[in-house]
Amino acid sequence: MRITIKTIIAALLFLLATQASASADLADAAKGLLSKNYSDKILATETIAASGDPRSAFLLEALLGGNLYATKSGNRLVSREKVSDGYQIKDIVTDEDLGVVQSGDLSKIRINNRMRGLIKDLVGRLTLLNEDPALRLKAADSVFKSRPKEMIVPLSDALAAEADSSVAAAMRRALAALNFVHGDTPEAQAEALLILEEQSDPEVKSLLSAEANRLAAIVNPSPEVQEFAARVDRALAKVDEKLAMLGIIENIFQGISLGSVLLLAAIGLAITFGVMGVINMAHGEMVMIGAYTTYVVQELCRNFAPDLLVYSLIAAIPAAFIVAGLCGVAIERSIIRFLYGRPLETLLATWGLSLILQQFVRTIFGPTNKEVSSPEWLSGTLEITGGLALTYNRIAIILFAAAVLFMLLLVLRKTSFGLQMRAVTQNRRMAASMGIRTGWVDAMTFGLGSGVAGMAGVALSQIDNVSPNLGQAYIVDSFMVVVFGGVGNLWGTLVGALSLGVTNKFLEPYTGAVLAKICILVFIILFIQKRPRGLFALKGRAVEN
Amino acid sequence: MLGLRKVAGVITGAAMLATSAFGLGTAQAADDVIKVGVLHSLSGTMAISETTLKDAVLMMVDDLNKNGGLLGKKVEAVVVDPASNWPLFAEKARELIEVDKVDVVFGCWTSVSRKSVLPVFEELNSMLFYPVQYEGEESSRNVFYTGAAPNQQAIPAVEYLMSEEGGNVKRWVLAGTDYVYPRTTNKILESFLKSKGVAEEDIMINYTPFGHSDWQTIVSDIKKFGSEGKKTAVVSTINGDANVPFYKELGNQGIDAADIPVVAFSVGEEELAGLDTAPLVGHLAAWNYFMSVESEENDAFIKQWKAFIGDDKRVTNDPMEATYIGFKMWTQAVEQAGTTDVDAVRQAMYGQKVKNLTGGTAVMNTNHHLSKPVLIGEIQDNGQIETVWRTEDVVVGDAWSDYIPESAKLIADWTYPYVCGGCEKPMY
Amino acid sequence: MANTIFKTNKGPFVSLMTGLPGGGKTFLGILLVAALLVPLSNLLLPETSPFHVPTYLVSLMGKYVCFALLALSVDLIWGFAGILSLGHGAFFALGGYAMGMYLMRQIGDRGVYGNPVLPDFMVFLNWTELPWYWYGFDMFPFAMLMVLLVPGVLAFVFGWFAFRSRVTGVYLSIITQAMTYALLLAFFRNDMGFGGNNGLTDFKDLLGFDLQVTGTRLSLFVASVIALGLGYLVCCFITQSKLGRVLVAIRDAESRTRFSGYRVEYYKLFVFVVSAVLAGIAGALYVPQVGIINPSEFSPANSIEVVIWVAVGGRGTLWGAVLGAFLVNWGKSYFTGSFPEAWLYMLGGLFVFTTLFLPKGIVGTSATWIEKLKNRRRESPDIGAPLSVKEE
Amino acid sequence: MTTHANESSQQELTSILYLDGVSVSFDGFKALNNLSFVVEPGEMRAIIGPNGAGKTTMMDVITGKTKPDTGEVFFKGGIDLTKHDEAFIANLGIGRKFQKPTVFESQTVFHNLELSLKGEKGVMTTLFAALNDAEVARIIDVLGTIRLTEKAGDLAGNLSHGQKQWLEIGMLLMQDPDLLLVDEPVAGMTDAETEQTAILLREISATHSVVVVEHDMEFVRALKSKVTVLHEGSVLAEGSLDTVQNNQRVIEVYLGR
Repeated sequence: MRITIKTIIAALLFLLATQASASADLADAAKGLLSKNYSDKILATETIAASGDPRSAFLLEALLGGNLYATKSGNRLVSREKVSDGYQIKDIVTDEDLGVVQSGDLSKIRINNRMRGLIKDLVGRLTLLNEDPALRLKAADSVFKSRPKEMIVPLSDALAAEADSSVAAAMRRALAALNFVHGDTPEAQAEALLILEEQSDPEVKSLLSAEANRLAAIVNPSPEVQEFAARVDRALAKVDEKLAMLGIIENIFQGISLGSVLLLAAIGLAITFGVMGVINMAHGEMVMIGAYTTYVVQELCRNFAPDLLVYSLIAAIPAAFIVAGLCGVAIERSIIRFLYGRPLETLLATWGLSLILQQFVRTIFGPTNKEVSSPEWLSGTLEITGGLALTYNRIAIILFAAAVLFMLLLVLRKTSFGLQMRAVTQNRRMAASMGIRTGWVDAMTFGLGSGVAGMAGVALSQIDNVSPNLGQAYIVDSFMVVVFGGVGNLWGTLVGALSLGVTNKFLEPYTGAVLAKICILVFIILFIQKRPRGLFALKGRAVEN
Repeated sequence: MLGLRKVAGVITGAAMLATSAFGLGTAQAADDVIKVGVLHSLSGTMAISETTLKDAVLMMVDDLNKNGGLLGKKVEAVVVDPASNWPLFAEKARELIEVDKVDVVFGCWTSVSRKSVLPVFEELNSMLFYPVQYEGEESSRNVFYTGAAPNQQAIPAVEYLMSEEGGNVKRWVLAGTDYVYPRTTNKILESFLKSKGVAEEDIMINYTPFGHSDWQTIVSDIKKFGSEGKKTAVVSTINGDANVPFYKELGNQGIDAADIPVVAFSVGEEELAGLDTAPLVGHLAAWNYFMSVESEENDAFIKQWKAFIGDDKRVTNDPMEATYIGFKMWTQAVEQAGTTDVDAVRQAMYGQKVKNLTGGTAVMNTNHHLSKPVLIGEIQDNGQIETVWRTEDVVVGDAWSDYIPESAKLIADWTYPYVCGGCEKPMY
Repeated sequence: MANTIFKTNKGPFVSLMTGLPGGGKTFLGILLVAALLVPLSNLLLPETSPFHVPTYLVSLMGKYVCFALLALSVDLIWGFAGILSLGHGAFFALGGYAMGMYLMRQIGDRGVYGNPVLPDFMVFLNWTELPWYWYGFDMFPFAMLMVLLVPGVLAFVFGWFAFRSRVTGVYLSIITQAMTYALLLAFFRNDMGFGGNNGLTDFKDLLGFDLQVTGTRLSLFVASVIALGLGYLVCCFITQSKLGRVLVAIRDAESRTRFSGYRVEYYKLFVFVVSAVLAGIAGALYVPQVGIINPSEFSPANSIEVVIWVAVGGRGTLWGAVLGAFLVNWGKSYFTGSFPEAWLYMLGGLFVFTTLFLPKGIVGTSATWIEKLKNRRRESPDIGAPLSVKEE
Repeated sequence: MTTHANESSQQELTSILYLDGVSVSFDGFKALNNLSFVVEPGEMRAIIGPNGAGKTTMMDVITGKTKPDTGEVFFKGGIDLTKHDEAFIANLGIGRKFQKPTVFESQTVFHNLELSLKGEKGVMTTLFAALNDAEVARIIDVLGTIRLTEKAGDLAGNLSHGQKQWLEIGMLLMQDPDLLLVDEPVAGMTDAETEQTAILLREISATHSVVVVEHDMEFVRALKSKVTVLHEGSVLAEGSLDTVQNNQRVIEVYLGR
């Protein structure tokens, strides 16, 4: 293995240095990919990379991206593109157009992890000078991770030519790592160290600590070595400090993100339970209905408007609101309205209802999980620095939760419906005598709470199972958040959700996930002793009645 | 004394009601019917996995009846719903055996449900086919285990990852749900890894509760653990519902299979059907069956399943194959024994052979575990798992692991001279 | 007229001797007959007889009886003192675990690994010695003491804090739920030393009697029925005493009761602890009959279900709670067997129906009807009627 | 200053109830603002004041339901009520009738009175409690006083509004308190009932100290007692009803807004 990689690298260097095309028969080498045996395929991959043919990078990209097929008839290697009546295929080596075939006529060339890693590495090195800065960045990172000594020269050249500052930074880091590991002179190493100690990356940390360990193990070190070891230790401490800092930031982010999930799950309950006093055990099922609505919207898009699939999630938000909201209105009109003033009976009725709804969804959609895919714009991470990467979908959930809360506050504070709603909850009889249709307001309020729960379902479909049990997983937590924050207070729900989320995430590294949750529950129990009506409780006589 | 007469009246009424309501009147076992009990949760947390197996049994019963039944009799499936409630499993098992007088039961998924029904089957000397991969450390006279034992899943998977082919993994994260199957598997793996020279600090063990949904911290810990220079892999024994959020988080945090591969023992096609697998391509699973394996038997099975369920998108998975093999073996054993009598069928089960859906032949051993091939596959973007490695031959399922000192000395063999599920020397 | 009223308050013992609340005697009679007839019918009648009670049904009934005792304990606090506990399953489960630990120790060296002291799951997790909290559970009297003490002490500590801080209504319900949820998570942990998710299982015998033998089952059934009867009497004793009236007073007008000079928190605490102990006893009897105790008994859903049994039967009517427990569980057994795909609709529908059309539960609502009929016949009110339930 | 201090200690010793500079606020709203007044033993005192004057909050403070932010409340000379809870204060001998008649609706009139009996109220005592003849006699006596003998066996919930008010007063009497706090006893009563209630309270005041909070001026007049006017949490005026009604500031507060 060692030897073959070295051979390729030698070949690559040759390729990079001369930019000339070698003469090895690429098509011949590629035939090896048709084998069922992964060892054969790896050999073929290496040969392809070593061929020096300009098309080799293209071929490897196709292989990595899963767009390399063998025709069943002639065993030719082709790439394909979907067209209206099948797949347009092109010979991968000659780029010759081979017409349109059906998917059954092609079999995919499969690769395994080992090949994937190998190809990435090879492609990475081939793309150090690519036009696309994103690819260059990937290439620099790839070199940084594998650190082959032979890449020092090409990397320096690439760095010299690099215009993009972020790519240049990545290249500088990779070069520093290379120099640090393979540096011939102490001066080169020391210089590399200066760059490395500014990084905040666990890889750099492991690199430095490995070196520190190596130096510490030297028997009778010379003064120079001692001094160098001290410098490495200092650099390590510096990186460590930065990593610790980033760790805290990451923790806070994760806490806020967990808090946002809790907030989304609880906010509908803050209305149906907090404002209306219905102990709504079917709240979780409203969330579930929202998630299934997302699934249905996505399936409809997939089948009727595949181009719009990326936007299906956005379309699902109002859809989920409406579907869950209508369910809520129906529930309120048929059951809840007979139970006002009897909060504990609403608990029983809604519990029964939640059983029915779960089974209903199970009957319609089946008991298994449903796939709700994440659009491209929600996947991946936002890399702040080396050691800190925030995932887009979590960021989106935080923003979404904030938006939902804001809209809800707006509806409650600024619309006439919000005014009527508050009037009805504060003094039903008075509101009725002033001409407010209290029945209508009740139905709408419950519908609003359920609809908001439905919107939460859209967000949860991105991070959790879409299954009939989805709601059950969140109901207890939701109640904890609402009660902890103070019943009937949206700000309380916000503060409650965020503080529980952040506390949980700070406990988790020390206690593990389970104990952290237990601690949170015990904390809530104790907290309620201190403030029997939650964080943001109203004080005074009015509360008692 | 008005009271007493009233009481007597109420009691008589209640007794009549109970008798009729519990269906005791219908308990006379019709001689022309063979009854098969199906004990899988159709509601509650486990319904998501178990309902499929109920349908699989129904499909095979249906198929058997179409082909003339068994011993010339019609086969009837008796389905009950133990509702993911463990004591209810025991109650329903008793009901199936005592009231419905079933001849055999196919059922259970979780270890705790099996533990719950075990005394019932032993007391009433009935027969249970258990189709799910499990922790081992058990061999009951009344249970046939058609899922994988740890040595048929975990060890080959780790060996594969340690090999050149699998990526030369040096560091290991053992992540699991906190219950007995992951605990056992990880215990076995830990001792196996140490025997292969893996250092203590290169093994990270992490347990999470059932249905854990916030994986941010753990996934970023794994990411950090994996970025410390050595090639790292995650061995996941995360169970059920918790997998979807786990994989979603993996995908979102950009953990690439080429950097840190995750090999799972509880994730099959069914679980993947609830996921967008594009970001997961290359992560691994170890099973005895993959839907993607091309063989005549498998193609027929898939076709039959899709037709039965009426959904072209439904997938098949390993516990379904285990159910299939168990059911086939049982029908063969009944035919061989010429009766559904539990003791006779049990004797006929030993050495019973059924063709695997993935090729080769499964054999029932005298320790009530199967010999089956082990397959390791990589997740594809279409939700399928493509085989990348398989054992040359079948692997014999071990009831007692060799890597746990207390159990290494135990032997399960239900034939003469041992006749026991766990003893150090022969009974006779 | 007035004179009859003045004679009713001769202390709880006299009340209990002279009159049980509506239907109480009939109820105790049914229990007595069941405790006698079921074993006799099981042992003496041939299997073909329509009146033969199969062993299967005996265990099932035994289980229901334990649930009934649990329902009774919830009714005592909810129906009479207005404390809605959504975490009573926790006390039931703790009682069950105490019994389970005794049964585990009884296995001795008959476990799969043959360790005479450690239960199998500990051997398997590499534990070398018994944790301290398992000491003593090999002794039956000690284990029985723990069955009473563990739930009782937990209820005392929890109630001491909650009632003194005047946590009431929904807030109390939610923190009881938090309590049982926290315990659920804790018992799931294998590191806790209670067998994790699998819990305690594979029991062999109780006081030397094989648990799988019909005789033991019948004895357990009879023991459960007796426990239910005694539990009922204890509840009657409490509710018929002046203390019972104080509890109802607390339920209906807590402030008024305080201003009448009653330390409401102590009363609540007393009845909460009694109720928790009853629940613990129910759990202890339940475990040997079903053969397993596992953390899922702690799940909040289970506790909510108990409340539903009480509501269906009739809150505030003691034997109504028992009836509710029987009906709902019988329904569950029957429907899960006969309509496995549709039983959740039926169960859910039953709950919705009960709350909408039988707000006082089956017993409460029928009592109201009977009352109305009586009133139509003679125009005088009757003070023996069940207490009407007022909402908080 | 010294005279004031002497005066206070004097009042502390002889008065049945003495509020000294009591203030309570809820979320910034001052319900009571440096409120001080004295009730002498055997006195009947009427307290009037517009809505929000702090009448009910004052009762809450005396009975231990609300803890004051500042100030002290003394009972029978030296007992500081702010340090005790409702039940303790009730057993000390302060009875309270709520604004809205609050009785135990699902129990009979007889049981309502029985529950209010003066005596040991520990949990165990209550559990084993039985009525003796003297106690029954006492209940019958009070039933007569509150004119509910015929209704003894009825559920309290089935009583008319006025009867509930009486029952609640009867429950106070059962406690045999030294001081009765009565909050709007005639709200919602017919004229005849109001008149009867006034007579009832006057009867009671013969043997107990009574503080009545009331809006109904006719009723206050019928009580023939000293009147304290509260406004915005402190005492505005004090004296006979006629004096108070002619007080310029009182007229402003009641009419001038």
